Amino acid sequence: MQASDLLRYSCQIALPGFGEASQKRLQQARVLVVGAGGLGCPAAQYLAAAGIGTLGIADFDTVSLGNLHRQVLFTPAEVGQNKARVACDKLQHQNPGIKLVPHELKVTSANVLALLQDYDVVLDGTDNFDTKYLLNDACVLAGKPLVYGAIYQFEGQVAVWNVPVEAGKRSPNYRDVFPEVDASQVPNCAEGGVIPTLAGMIGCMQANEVLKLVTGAGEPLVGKLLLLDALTMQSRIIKVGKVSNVTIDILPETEEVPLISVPELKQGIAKGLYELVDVRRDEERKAFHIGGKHVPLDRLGKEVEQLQTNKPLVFYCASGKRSGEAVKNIRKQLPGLQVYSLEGGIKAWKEQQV
Amino acid sequence: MQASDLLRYSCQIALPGFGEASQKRLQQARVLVVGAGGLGCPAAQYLAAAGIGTLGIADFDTVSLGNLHRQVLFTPAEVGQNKARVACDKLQHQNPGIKLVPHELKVTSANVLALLQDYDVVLDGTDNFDTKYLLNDACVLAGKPLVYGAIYQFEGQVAVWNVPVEAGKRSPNYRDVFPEVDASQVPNCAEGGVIPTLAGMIGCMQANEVLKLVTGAGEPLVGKLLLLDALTMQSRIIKVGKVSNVTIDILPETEEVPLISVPELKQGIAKGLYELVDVRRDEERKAFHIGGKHVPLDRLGKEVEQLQTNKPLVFYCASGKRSGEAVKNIRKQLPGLQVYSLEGGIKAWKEQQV
Amino acid sequence: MKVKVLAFGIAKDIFGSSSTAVELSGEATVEALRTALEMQYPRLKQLSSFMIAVNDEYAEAGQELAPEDEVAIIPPVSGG
Amino acid sequence: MKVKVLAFGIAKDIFGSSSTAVELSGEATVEALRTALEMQYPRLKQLSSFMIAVNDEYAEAGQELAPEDEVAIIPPVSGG
Repeated sequence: MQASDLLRYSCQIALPGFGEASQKRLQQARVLVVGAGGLGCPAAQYLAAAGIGTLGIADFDTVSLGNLHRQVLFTPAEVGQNKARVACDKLQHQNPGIKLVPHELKVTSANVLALLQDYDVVLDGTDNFDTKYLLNDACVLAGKPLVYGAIYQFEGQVAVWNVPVEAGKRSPNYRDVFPEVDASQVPNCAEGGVIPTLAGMIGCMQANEVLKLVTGAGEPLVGKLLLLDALTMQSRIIKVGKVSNVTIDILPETEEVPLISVPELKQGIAKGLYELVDVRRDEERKAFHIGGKHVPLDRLGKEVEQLQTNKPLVFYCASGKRSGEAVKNIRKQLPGLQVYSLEGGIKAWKEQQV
Repeated sequence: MQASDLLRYSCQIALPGFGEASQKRLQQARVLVVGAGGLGCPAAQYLAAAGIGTLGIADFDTVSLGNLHRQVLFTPAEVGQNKARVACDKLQHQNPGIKLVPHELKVTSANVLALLQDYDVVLDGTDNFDTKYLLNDACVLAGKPLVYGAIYQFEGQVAVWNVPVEAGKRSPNYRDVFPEVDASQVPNCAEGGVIPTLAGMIGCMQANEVLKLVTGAGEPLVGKLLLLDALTMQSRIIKVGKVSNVTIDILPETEEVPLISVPELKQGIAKGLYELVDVRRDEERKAFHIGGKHVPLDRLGKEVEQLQTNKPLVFYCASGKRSGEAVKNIRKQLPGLQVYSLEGGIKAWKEQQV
Repeated sequence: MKVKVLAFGIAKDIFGSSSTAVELSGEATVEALRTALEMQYPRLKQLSSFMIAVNDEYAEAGQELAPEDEVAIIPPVSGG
Repeated sequence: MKVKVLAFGIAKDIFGSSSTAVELSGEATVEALRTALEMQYPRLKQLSSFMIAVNDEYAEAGQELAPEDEVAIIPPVSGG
């Protein structure tokens, strides 16, 4: 190990049971962070600082003002730039001694296995169920450990999935705990809010689990699920089990949701081309809306008839998440309709006015 | 509130019980972070991101390579620059809408009360007992809440001290739990090491307690001490009591330790001016030393006689912390001697060779 | 048997509080509790899955509940 | 009475393990435990102060210990 590295990492090399051997393991490790959001930002920061030799960051999305309260790697001057690229640029300055690999892509069933190939450990910094399940199933198929994290309002979850435990067996994964989810029933951060410091805590806990997995230190949260409440700081660790009991053979198909951008929609509205549908909750509708019908996402199934129309439908919500779910739902129920989701939702609509 | 602020903070304004009123409280709050180190970096990052209106950062120290594994705001290009200034510059880019105030000073008994005057809440990001007690006592005298944090190896502590609880009474403070400490008996991070992700977790928890104190959300760790073990992620919250039972009337005198810089020492050694004393542990001595006698700090009291000499003594250790304690100790026992502590210790010695 | 359950995440919103109580008239298994909860709170069923933990351990459907057990309802969370 | 104590921070180094056991021959108070620990581990005394928590609560010197109590030794920590 170089003298400058010995110095840079001296305060962790000094840890009991760590030493130069552990630092070398970090240097040789290849870790992929999927999602450079509220969890991915702090996680990637600490993985870079600790000297993970190859750190990949995957994100197709761009920096957005409304996420800066918890995505601490970004500044307002970078709004609109790709998050994976900006994050890699910054972290390369923070630690010039490691290799940073930006992946400016949306993780799909078509590309996820190829993406995982070059990495040993995967960190889940995603913000939606589709990608969480996709990543989980891909890690199971590829045999890679997945360090999971998720947050909502004041509560967070952390776990380490899919670690080899005994002859041919692997520790539980996401589907052992939550076999499947109707995403339209669970609010995301844009709707329900999230306290930024919780994102920081959970992201750091995920990076911490990666360091433990790579160096063999401590007891990673394998077969366990940690729950943390930032309001009281009470946490508990749920024992999930020793081995996984689910079988995963194929990846879930990633469904492409047809999107419409704010400028496109504005032009279309001027020409009377679209029928708008607001899928937000009553309070959100009352506070501000951009017209059209109002059918909250959780009532969409029951009120599907009133959406019959000759024009293409454009669903909108706060961030584009619920309207995406609405599009998937409607395509199943009314396959003939032309449907779009407003990209970035009301937030993007407002941001492009500011 | 401006439209751009509503958007920037929308994901936390959406939290139950938060709203614009809480955001306004954050905007009006004045928070001082003392120490831009392993705890201060993440804490300041999240306080800035969440929109604390006035954020002061006090640190006299400069960016050092050996701390970059956990001080995530800094890059190797900034080694040698003042940490408070660099941190404020960066965070100002992260959030141009808040006021950042760098305090490039060492907090002492002479300046601490004036420093606290302009702030409502203080966050303890310091890395030594002298400053921890000084800050604690100053917060008690000035009547300001103090969000305490401390880390060592894989274990961290968080608490909120000195909050008004009932008529004229305040919640416990640091001295209720640890009345006094012999600093020479407790290793610091440079000696014992620290896992960087623990610094991130504890720093984020401190920022989280500040947000709770300012907005009134949740139950801050008042009268409680949280212990966290990063190896197992087990945490426990110790109930300390309802009110403080200690009386604090005056500030502890800050003792100035005479320092000698690496270049000064090298010149002096060439001229035979100084007697060196290595106060590190046996293993550290064995691994590398720069000559002189070897008296580990915890044996200094017993072996004080063998230090009698005509030349000024220069104590050294890994980081300058233990040698500073040695100087204070020797000045009490042998008041006539001229004694110095090597600034930055062996680390600085090596850094200035690299 | 009356079972007290603690709520996490969205279950707090669904119960309208951080805990609730469920009366199990027949056998007191985890599955019976799940069914009773889904009857009482249809939104829980719509989630498709939520974890039931008993004394901080994942509980299988057939597990019997005792009156002193601490039962937690842990729904999935997707934010990041 | 034999008291089992859990170690935190530097107390782990001092005990050489994450827990230790202390035999209290006379009265089983927190103060007696402190004295016995300081006798057995002189480095603990040199710290000047460490907190004793019983069942996750700060314990006053006079508090009586029961055999089933969970006792934790929590020394100060200064890193940052």
